[in-house]
Amino acid sequence: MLSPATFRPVLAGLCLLLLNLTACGSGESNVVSGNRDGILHYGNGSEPQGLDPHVVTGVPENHIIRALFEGLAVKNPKTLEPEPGVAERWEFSDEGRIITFYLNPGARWSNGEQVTASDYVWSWHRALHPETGNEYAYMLFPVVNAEAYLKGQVTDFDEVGVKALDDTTLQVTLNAPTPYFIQLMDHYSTFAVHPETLLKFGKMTDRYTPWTRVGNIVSNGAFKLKEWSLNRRIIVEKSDQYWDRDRVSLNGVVFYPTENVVSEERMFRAEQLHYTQVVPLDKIPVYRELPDTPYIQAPYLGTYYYLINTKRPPVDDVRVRKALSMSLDRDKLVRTVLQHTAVPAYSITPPNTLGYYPPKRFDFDPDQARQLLAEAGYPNGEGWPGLEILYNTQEAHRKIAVAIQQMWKSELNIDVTLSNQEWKVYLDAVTQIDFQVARRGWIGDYVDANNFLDLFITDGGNNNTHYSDPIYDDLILYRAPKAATREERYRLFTEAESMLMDEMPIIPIYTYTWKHLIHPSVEGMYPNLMDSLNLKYVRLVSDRHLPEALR
Amino acid sequence: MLRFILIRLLQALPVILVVITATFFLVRSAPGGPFDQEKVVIPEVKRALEAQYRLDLPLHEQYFAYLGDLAQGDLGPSFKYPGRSVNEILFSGLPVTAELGLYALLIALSIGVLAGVLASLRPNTVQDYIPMSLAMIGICMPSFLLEPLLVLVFGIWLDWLPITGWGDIPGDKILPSITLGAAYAAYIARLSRAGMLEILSQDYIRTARAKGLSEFRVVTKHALRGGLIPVVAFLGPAFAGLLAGSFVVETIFQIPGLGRFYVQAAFNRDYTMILGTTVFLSTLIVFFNIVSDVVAAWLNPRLRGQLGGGR
Amino acid sequence: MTTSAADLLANAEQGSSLWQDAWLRLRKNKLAVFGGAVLLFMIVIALLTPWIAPYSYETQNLDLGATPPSAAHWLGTDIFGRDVLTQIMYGGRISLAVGFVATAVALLIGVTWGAIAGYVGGRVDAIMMRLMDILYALPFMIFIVLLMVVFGRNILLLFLAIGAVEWLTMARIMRSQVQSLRQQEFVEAAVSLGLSPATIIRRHVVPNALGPIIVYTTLTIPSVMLLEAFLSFLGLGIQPPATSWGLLISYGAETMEEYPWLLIFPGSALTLTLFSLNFLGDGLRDALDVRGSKD
Amino acid sequence: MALLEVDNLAVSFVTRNGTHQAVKGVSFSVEEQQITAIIGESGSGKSVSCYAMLGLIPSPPGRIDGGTALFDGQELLALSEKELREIRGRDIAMIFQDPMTCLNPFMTIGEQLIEPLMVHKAVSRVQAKTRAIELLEEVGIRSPASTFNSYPHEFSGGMRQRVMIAMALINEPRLLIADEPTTALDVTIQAQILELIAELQRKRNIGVLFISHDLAVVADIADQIVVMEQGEMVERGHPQQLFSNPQHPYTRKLLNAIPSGQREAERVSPNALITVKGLRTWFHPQGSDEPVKAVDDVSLDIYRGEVLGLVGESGSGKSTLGRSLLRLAPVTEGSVHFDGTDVTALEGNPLKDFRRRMQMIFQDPFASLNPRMTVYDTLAEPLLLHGICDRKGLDGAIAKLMDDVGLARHFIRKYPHEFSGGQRQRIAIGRALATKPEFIVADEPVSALDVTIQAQILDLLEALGGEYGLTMLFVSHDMAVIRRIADRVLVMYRGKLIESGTTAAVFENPQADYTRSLLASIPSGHVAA
Repeated sequence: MLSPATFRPVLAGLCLLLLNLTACGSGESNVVSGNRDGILHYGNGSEPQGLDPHVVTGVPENHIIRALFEGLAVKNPKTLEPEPGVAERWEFSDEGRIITFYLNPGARWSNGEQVTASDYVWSWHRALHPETGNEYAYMLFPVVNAEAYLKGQVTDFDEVGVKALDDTTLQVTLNAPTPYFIQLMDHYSTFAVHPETLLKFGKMTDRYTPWTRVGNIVSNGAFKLKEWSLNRRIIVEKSDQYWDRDRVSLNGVVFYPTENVVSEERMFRAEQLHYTQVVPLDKIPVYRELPDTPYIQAPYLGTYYYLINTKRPPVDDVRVRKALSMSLDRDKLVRTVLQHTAVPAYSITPPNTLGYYPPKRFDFDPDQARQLLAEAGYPNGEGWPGLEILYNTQEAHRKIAVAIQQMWKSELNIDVTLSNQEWKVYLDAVTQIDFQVARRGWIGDYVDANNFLDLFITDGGNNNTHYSDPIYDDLILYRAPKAATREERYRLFTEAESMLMDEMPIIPIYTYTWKHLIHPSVEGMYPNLMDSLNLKYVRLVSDRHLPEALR
Repeated sequence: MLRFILIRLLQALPVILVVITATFFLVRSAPGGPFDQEKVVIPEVKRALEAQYRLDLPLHEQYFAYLGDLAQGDLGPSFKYPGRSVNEILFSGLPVTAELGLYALLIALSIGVLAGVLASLRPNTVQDYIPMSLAMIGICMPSFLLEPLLVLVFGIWLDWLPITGWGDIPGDKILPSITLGAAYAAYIARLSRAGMLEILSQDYIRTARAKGLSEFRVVTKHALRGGLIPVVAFLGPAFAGLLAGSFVVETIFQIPGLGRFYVQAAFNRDYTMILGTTVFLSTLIVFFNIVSDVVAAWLNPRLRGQLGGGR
Repeated sequence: MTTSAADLLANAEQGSSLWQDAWLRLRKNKLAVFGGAVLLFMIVIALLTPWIAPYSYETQNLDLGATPPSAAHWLGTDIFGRDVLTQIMYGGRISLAVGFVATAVALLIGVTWGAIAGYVGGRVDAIMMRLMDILYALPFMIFIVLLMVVFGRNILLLFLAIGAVEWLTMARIMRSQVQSLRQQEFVEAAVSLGLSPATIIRRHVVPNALGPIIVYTTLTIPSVMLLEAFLSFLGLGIQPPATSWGLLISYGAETMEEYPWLLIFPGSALTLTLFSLNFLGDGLRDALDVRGSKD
Repeated sequence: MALLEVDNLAVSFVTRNGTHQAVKGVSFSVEEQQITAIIGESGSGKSVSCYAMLGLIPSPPGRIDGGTALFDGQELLALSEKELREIRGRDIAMIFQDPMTCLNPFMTIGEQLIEPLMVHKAVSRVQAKTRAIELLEEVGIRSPASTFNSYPHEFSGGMRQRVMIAMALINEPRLLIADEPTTALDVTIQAQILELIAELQRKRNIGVLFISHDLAVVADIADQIVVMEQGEMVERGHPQQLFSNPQHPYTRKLLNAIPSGQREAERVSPNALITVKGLRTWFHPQGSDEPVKAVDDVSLDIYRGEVLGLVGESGSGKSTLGRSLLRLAPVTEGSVHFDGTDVTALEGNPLKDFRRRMQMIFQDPFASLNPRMTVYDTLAEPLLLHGICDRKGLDGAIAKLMDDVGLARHFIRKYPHEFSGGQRQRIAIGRALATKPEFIVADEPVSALDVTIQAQILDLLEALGGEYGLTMLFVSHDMAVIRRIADRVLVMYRGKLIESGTTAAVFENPQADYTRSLLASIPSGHVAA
């Protein structure tokens, strides 16, 4: 009575298990079926927080949102120069303080309605509304009264410098000429959303309504949302309403939340992905040696550096800071630990930021470093009170910190300890400036040196070093924006950056590169400084395969 | 029986309440908040965000408001995934994780019981040492080591099995289930070996042999029932443990289950999500403990009488 | 009729004290001796590491990078060009310390708690068990992560946190042992002699519950080491460049295709230790079971 | 030809600690339709020899070294495991000592009952069930059809033994091996089971091999008796012959050890040391609202210097009564005055003080000694605890205790498991005496011991009682033992006292029916001796 009854469900379960688990054979890979059907399988790093352009922050979100929506102007993936998006053209007036966007009358929402200038006014109202809590609201701060409105100093949105002159004409008034403003139109926080759709599910400023779900969402990009399985995949399909649909080659894209980089690489090798978000560092040498390698690496608009708390001994002494910086063999670091996946950096702004090259004020010079340290009172490390490097838990940060720790030990004979903290604790410490040395990375929001240099204005939110110099502030905040020419502006930037590096509140370490594995069947992905991908240019070609050595 | 279960359930309520309270205040005392970003957030924006999520209220008011929502089954909105409620996230992941846990458990059971019983039949011989050594390896092998090994061998070198996904490609459920089940298989093997050894030394086994029963029948009909009761008692906690412990496996195999949220939520300071998963998991743990206690008691005729249900 | 103590002891037949006896039996168990020897070896190595390690612990040779085993580096080098053998030796210090200390914490709390709950019974037992239910119901992974997050990390706290999680099962086992021992007549005899409950637990109950406790202890040590590795992996454990076997394994696992020796050697060290522990534990249990050995 | 002819059987066990010869060339036979009894104390090898020939000892460590065992002309020792299996349960069936542990608690009675039939004979389940119910009725189970689906735990020990017997007989075996089938049972039940076995043997004409440690039990029913000692057969013969003219000294020793005689009521001075009034000890089992009234309204006096016998069957509450007097069981109601003080209300130090004055000797010396403490530690504990002596005098005090209980002093560093049962009971007695108590509860102190040892321990208790001036409550289920040692006797039945009086009065002129049935069930072997 007991025995069969007890074991029957177990047996049944086992049978079910066998049925469900086996049915073996790997079948057709995603790449093969994708190439046939025009579906791109895209490793997207992680599950997006959401798809609301005014709510989310982050890179994975960016990829999906920019597939679903389109800004007034988009970046050309080869040159990063602006090209028409929703706006077919734009004009500057009042010495560049007023921009008039002429919207493409053919621009359509995915429900067939026209994208109008008043949609933009409504959307920017939402993006700047104090109750929305848009963390990227500052993207619109060049607009007159935008910042004041967000901070509640201006309560009437009509006073903000954005007007719909008619259905297709949008006029934007800026505080000052802002050369990079057009670039910002490709950032999702400046995108338009469909007002009626949002209002159907809640107030304008609500953060969490289901308006972005499949079936609800109305967007204006080359693709529209087809499936959103949490933590599994997001599928977008080609939109038949998109104004430039003839240029779109892909029938759809599948975004995978590939959190684990090692797994992502394996998926790529098994032809489950066309494209990986990153490449595990240890795999890079192997990939590099392949003929026709799918590994692509290119400079990225970002700098990896160590923050220094300039008020805490021993690093309150500029000589110590310089000694630390000069004793770092960046070339060696890049060659070994980083496997040539970075470029040594000697300043904060990445080289060739729209033609701007930062000054190089120092070099690897251990002798001078030792001398500086001795001058600061620690000859050959004697009397060194100790130093702690703070970094957030991540393999890459660990490796760099471990290597740097040893470099300082061997070059300067000083003891350095490491403190790795989980993300939020690390953020808390960095924000409170409660550290001696902390790792930091900055990825540009737009291609302009200003985006890097204005980090270090006095009490800047992302300064985090106690660095403060009124002359520097004046250069960045007042003199550079008023510069008449690009050359003049860049000269002022160079001046400021030289001052910064002479005080050394940060130790620049390297300039980022981005690394992807891209299947040979993918065409139309171009390397650029922003790692900016416009899916409407991407094409899939059949009958191309991964190198034999990989399989 | 019913009364026994009811009493156990009632006892569970304060337990869960304490768990919620402890977690609530523990989470809140952690440094950093849900809206801290690498690029600093403008104070006005941060205030607006906190207002949207009731974080501007005094802590005790937040606590009671949370309990009020919880009483109505509402775990609140996720901080990390705006637009998703915690309920929604949990229930989208639960079926997958439950399925994964079930397979892992079935694998663990079939391998574990088989190995344990085989070992118990010839204690201190090769037939004992080999499965038990394997079990020891299973216990010692962390899943983040077992997984790459399995993937490398079966997924890459042999190319037999898919290495990621869940239900996308036939066979993609095998590796994660084995990876997750391995440690439990090992525990079950040890448990069933011990249980069987205990039972096999009982007098009634001698009685069964004296009746002229074949060894197979002695083991399957007379010894297994009693010998596997410890295993049954272990299944409840094990299943709850599988659900809670699927984090590594789910991340590595890109499985859209619950496990990926647990640890991430703590790192993200996604308060509602942490609380939601804690409440959900504690309830599961308590529930499965009760279930396995009841089943184990029910399997034992002596205890079944005590449960009051009769036969 | 007075007999001096010396007399008495001199006349005493070659008696066997519990531990002496256990030791004799243990020595006959080859596997247990092997396990004990390996473990001892590991511990000695761990203790002596700062003096006998072939290389300095921190010395890197970035340009050398990861190399397979060679005459200069018997077990190869890692990506920083550090000697793997040295890393394993230093890692062993942490792993063994975490394993033993956290398990000791778990043992201490668990055995005390379980013994009291099981012996006193009644309302005290009910309250203690409810408390355990609560801790059981806490999803412990989140719990530990939160603990580490809230209180910051140091290695002592790590020991405590892990011990605090692992003692629960220990307490359960102890409690059920004590409950059955409590029914035994020798405990009743102790009561009738007028011994206090604390003395009874200490002298009569705990020593007789050692067997299952030892076995569970040998199971706890591996899980503690793995937990440490997992926490370190999440960045909640020990601080680099300090390392542990679990951490070495988890790094090694990521590069197992490129640098298999980074996985194989730490993995072997851990596995060997845990096997030894297991053999020793089983052997100890058998050796301490004075009753079983007679028949 | 004999049904079973065992010749020169030798069995040994090979363990880590060396080879132990359990059976050293034993020969005996069982004739058809007769009962052969093997008598011996624990460790004599009597069970091992029977199990060995049926392949029921685990091998290794067990090993058959030699000899033959012809069953119905067939050499059992040469059979394969499969062939032996055919015989087991079909031609040769077994009953074991402890019916509590020999039935599978996870299977219904019926399922276990029909199993041998289903395995060995081609019968349908329905037929098997019919047969099983018939048999259950035959062995005296009431309403067998409804009990068919019950689990073992729902039965008392006696009933389970009946089920075991039915199970053994279901295939109509030709030989029944009964291994101490009555030892674990109460006396009245014991008599019934013996009678049942004898009756079934006569009715079915089967051979029975009856293994027992109790000469008195088998005296009535056996046709032949084999006496074994330490793996060797020392004597065999007909019961009459054996009882009247034992040849081997060991047999004589066994016979002498059967408790006999009656103590003379010498000094019953009506000076009560303990006065119990309206004592109730009730237990509340979990999940049940009905309390178990283990001791229900008992009043009694225990006089200074007497040995008061307390008889009753298992479950009568006699042990609980003893424990209640010592505050080892929680008293629900009533009072226990010890030397004028009500001990039920004592706590803390006063209680500890009284604990010194009253001690207990337990039934099972294997369970009542802490297996992980040496004799020295065991004896030292009470001495130090109550300050009977200081550290300096400790060795001397322990040596004296060892002498008193008849243990060689050189055993002092040994552990309980290294002693035999009798020696352990001596240690336990020593521990009880260590506190120099005035009152001792002896709870079945000899019932777990072999008969020869029983006699020694009883002698010891008697002697020490005099020397230490003890008052004793002697709890036992064994009437013969009680008669031998007690001055007065109390009979307990279902929590209540139903009879009391001097030993002579109770034994010669019992008042209650229950007492009479107790007396009637004493195996006649005792009387014969």
